[in-house]
Amino acid sequence: MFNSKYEIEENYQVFPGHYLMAFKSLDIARTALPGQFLHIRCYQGTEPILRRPLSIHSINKEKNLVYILYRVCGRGTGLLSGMKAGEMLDVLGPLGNGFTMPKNDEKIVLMGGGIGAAPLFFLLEEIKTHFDKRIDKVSVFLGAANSDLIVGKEKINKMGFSGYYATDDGSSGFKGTVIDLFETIWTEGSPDRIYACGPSPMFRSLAEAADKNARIEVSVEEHMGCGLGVCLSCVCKVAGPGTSTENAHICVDGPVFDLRKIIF
Amino acid sequence: MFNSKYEIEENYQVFPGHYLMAFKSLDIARTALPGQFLHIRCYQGTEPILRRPLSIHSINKEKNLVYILYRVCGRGTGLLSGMKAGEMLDVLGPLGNGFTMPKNDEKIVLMGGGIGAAPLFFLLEEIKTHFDKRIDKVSVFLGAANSDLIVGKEKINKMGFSGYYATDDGSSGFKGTVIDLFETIWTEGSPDRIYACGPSPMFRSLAEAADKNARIEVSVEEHMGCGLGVCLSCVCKVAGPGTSTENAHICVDGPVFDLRKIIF
Amino acid sequence: MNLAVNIGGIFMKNPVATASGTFGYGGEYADFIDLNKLGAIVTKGITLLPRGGNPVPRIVETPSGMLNSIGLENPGVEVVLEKYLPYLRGFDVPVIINIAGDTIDDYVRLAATLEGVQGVSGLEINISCPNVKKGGLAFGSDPESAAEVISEIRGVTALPLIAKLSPNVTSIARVAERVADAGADAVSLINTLTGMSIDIRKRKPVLANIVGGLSGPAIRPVAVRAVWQVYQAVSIPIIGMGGITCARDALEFIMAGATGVAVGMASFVNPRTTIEVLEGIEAFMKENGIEDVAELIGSAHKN
Amino acid sequence: MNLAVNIGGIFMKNPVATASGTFGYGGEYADFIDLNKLGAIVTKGITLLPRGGNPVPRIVETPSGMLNSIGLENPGVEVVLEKYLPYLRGFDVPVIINIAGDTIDDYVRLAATLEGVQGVSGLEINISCPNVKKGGLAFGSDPESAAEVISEIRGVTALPLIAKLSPNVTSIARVAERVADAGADAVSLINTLTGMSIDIRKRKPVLANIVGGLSGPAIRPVAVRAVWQVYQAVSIPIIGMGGITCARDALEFIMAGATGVAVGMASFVNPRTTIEVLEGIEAFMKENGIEDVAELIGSAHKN
Ligand SMILES: Cc1cc2nc3c(=O)[nH]c(=O)nc-3n(C[C@H](O)[C@H](O)[C@H](O)COP(=O)(O)OP(=O)(O)OC[C@H]3O[C@@H](n4cnc5c(N)ncnc54)[C@H](O)[C@@H]3O)c2cc1C
Ligand SMILES: Cc1cc2nc3c(=O)[nH]c(=O)nc-3n(C[C@H](O)[C@H](O)[C@H](O)COP(=O)(O)OP(=O)(O)OC[C@H]3O[C@@H](n4cnc5c(N)ncnc54)[C@H](O)[C@@H]3O)c2cc1C
Ligand SMILES: Cc1cc2nc3c(=O)[nH]c(=O)nc-3n(C[C@H](O)[C@H](O)[C@H](O)COP(=O)(O)O)c2cc1C
Ligand SMILES: Cc1cc2nc3c(=O)[nH]c(=O)nc-3n(C[C@H](O)[C@H](O)[C@H](O)COP(=O)(O)O)c2cc1C
Ligand code: FES
Ligand code: FES
Repeated sequence: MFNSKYEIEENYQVFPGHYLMAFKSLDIARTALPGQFLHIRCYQGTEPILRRPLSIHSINKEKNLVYILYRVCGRGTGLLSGMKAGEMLDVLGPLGNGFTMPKNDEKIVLMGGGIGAAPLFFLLEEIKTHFDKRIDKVSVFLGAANSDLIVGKEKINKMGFSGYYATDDGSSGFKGTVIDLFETIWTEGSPDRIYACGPSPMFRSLAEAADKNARIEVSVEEHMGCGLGVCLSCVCKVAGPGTSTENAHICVDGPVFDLRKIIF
Repeated sequence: MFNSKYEIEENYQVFPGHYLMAFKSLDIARTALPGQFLHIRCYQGTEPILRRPLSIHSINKEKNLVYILYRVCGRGTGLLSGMKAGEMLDVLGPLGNGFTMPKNDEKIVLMGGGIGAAPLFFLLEEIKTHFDKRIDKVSVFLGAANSDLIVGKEKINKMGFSGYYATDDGSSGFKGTVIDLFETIWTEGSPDRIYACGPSPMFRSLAEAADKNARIEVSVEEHMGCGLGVCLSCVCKVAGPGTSTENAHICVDGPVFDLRKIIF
Repeated sequence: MNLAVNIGGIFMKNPVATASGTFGYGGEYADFIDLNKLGAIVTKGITLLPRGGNPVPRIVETPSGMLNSIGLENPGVEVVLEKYLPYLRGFDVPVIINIAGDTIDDYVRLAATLEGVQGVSGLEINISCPNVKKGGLAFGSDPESAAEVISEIRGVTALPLIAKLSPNVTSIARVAERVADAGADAVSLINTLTGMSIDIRKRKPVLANIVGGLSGPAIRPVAVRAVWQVYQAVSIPIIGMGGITCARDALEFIMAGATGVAVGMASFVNPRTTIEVLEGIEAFMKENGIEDVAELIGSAHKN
Repeated sequence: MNLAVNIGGIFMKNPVATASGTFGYGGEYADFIDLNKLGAIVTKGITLLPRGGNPVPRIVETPSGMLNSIGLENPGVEVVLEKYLPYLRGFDVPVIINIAGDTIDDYVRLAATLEGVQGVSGLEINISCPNVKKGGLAFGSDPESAAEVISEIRGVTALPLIAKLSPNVTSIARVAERVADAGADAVSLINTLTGMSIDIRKRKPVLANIVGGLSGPAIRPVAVRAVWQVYQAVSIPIIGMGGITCARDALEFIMAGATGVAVGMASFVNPRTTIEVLEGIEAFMKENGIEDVAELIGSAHKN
């Protein structure tokens, strides 16, 4: 876990309202795992004061570049989008627990809703590195409001994964949610493992749609203070021993959880 | 009086810790008078929240450029110094009452301490425009901590005024305060009119050093909220009718005052 | 679309007022906005006799806010009536005079002087100024003495009375209840929080008056909470203020229970804040299909 | 150069402590700073039995600050003693346990449990938490009940007692006086200001708990003022906190009268804040030729 300032390499709009930023960090590039996140200070003054949690989108290990892909939706991400190459970025991370890696023979589905898809690419990179022979067992389902907002279609193709796309308005691919698309395409059997990132309603539908035997790992969001398990702001209820429930803290126990354990 | 956003034309460090910024404003270039000031928003968020009062340093009437010369000493001026050409600057102004212009035959002294000299240049420009024939009657005395920090020496020469310089450390010109220098140089008679800008201890020495008959106009500083006479924060005591004293509000009744009327 | 509201008998064409002490006597902002568009103008606090206020420095900036210790500088009621009120009468906007005193008698005499004066639509009773030695906050920090001030003023005037409450108390709801009982037609809240700032180089307080009143976005969460609590405690209308900089902020107050809102120090930063708040509220109502601003008042209590 | 201070019997090698609830149980920040350099570690507030705390959302950012409504989530005193205290005993830093309860009896039993436990240097009595229905602020908002809690605890323990005071009162100085009379060895202030924030799109409070506690730079002027007033009212030492982000901020508190300072939410933003505050105080003392930090405590009262 590091807290340091790293030089921004590039930062530009990839599609309307969404930016891709790369910064140079040997620390993070060498140690981060897919699904982990960074806690980023968007301004050196006191307003806005809190750091912003953003997933690691991708890592270029040769160049020690760490990528984040973010949607501008408030003051923090607004300030972030104004930062230029050469400026220094104050990053705390990598934080939390990432995805567990698939076992050799598993049929795998990755599922992303909107900007939620951001962290899946780092996972795809790792899967490609370690399971290059079996990437035909991997399917990627992405959904977005419209075709402009689908994240990384080309990259998925280039990496050799099969991608399936849904849009709310039907402007590209399937018209409907990514879960609808999944149910339409995946008619036989069940994937062994599903990785999903997106808004929580998506997780609820997924819990219903998916086969009971599939292991489902989801990345959960909640407002965060410290990112270190200190402030206790980022609680999510999970199943405890027996029938009990307990508090998990998303920043340290997550953000990735076994969907079946989360109590909505 | 205007409140608008104007495009920054340039903004660069002129000497250590001091910046010169120009922005394009027909409104202000056409209406401002020497000694007036601008109330500038250095940040669009809420921290820092207040505007910063800064004098008009110079105006290029052909190009409608307004110049400010400022010392970086806190958060507001720090943010200002980071602004780039092409960005928009939120300016309220021109505000306050400026200097009264000299009469035709008067012997004139302009006196500036440190960054306090900033507004004197706009005054020199106006004097040059309207009294070009008599600029030999004008003497400019500037003081600063060291030779690096003397404002606009070259400009004074180029405009054809006689300049005299003092530094606290003697690194250039006279060693001592600008008032000491003035007393050393100006041994015979009295100037008819003195314009002075600088810290208030300088005004006190000046009140003692100068001849009783000289009219002395000084530009006074105080922390400001509104700049419009509303918040009543920028009070300075002045002589009222008879022996009474009353509150003047620097932002609307000043910043330029007759030194003899100020009650310290 | 209806934006008009009634603040204890003061008819406002929209909920947006100015906060006392941050809008002078109105004319100062006429270069930037059309005063006729305002819901109400609340003047700087005035006293019976002229006051010079506190020594400088009187303000200091703080994180997302500022402290002020003006100390009620004002030319006194006579000058205000002669010099400023005639100008304000030229506009079609209710004028609310903010009054302060050292003693209950001061308040009563001021209220009596203002009773029946043409162009005065209501009085805002400042029992919450942290910057004067006597009166002010001393009255506002105890529910009983607050009620006493209001009921004495009630005795001499039929003008709508708005009690301006301080957040520097254990229970602002309790103070609100007591002033409502005592005859206040409305309450306005919050006045500033008592605060201070120290110049570490000089090792002394920045403000000559040592303490001052904290205003600005920094205090908004405290102000919204105060409105929320007072809305649950009393049924008279509330004017909400404290850190409003835009329509979003104002809507927080309205949803918490404010019938009117007042823009304070934000006018110093952006002289058009009042009008932009108003336009933003209208835009919000349009977007959300809201016909009457009354539907929004206190709506956060229902969800 | 002497930085050591004595907070009511707790010997601190420097004035810089952590604020309860913003530093966990210490270990969380050990990756970033050397815990041995701290003046004291104050733990998250603990209760007799484990508590789950409030529903989410539990925090929301506000201008230059944040609201929290954690609601004293903690694993209970037993787990803290077994799981976290042994780790903290490994450092040469006084550990102050922050305790809270619903009833006076809860406080007394907690204090009795902690009495004589190795590695516990003192207790901070949280009578100022705005986020729990019972106890907490209910005790702290009345000088008499605050005093009662302290005197009952005093009866069962010889540990240094620090009463943590709330700013949500009419007179914090009065509460300080009464807890000092009741046997508190020191006071810490301020806890958070009660505030709230409304989501205008959903038209409901952002926090599930409706209200929360405001912390951060936004409240610093209120906190410095509270320290100033309490310093004039009592002679026991004060730990000052509220919006400290750097040495300059900490020095404001010290000059206002605080013997110790605590860094709260700033640690979330910059995990090294405590150490940077300490280093900055040292640098300030060196620059100004100050031999003992005691020379600075309350120095703004003298100028
Ligand atoms: C583990 C994790 C990973 C994330 N990864 C990404 C990512 O890769 N790309 C991306 O675009 N977004 C991601 N998000 C969401 C992102 O954190 C928010 O969009 C961002 O914090 C909004 O900040 P803002 O200043 O622009 O908005 P504002 O509305 O101004 O933020 C105000 C406050 O609310 C918090 N907040 C607002 N929305 C969210 C949210 N959805 N989740 C958590 N806190 C929020 C902010 O952090 C801040 O404290 C992630 C969130 C979490 C918890
Ligand atoms: C009429 C007038 C004209 C001025 N002209 C110039 C100029 O031409 N060039 C220049 O460099 N400076 C000028 N100053 C001073 C300038 O306003 C301050 O240096 C500036 O406000 C400091 O802001 P900051 O954010 O950098 O400092 P901070 O210390 O962060 O400011 C904190 C607060 O204190 C106020 N403040 C701090 N110093 C001063 C000061 N000396 N006067 C008034 N308010 C202050 C700020 O405005 C702000 O509200 C002028 C001041 C006045 C009143
Ligand atoms: C400079 C200044 C002067 C003020 N003068 C008065 C006053 O005379 N009477 C009064 O009742 N409130 C006065 N106030 C308080 C405001 O009316 C308002 O209650 C407070 O500033 C909170 O609103 P804001 O955060 O939007 O500024 C003053 C506030 C400021 C900043
Ligand atoms: C997330 C959070 C949790 C807190 N928990 C506690 C607590 O358990 N007990 C307590 O006495 N104070 C608690 N506090 C209050 C802090 O200790 C401190 O008094 C307050 O935050 C002001 O300091 P700051 O502005 O530096 O954060 C908490 C504050 C925050 C932000
Ligand atoms: S963000 Fe602080 S505990 Fe998770
Ligand atoms: S700055 Fe507000 S009255 Fe002068």
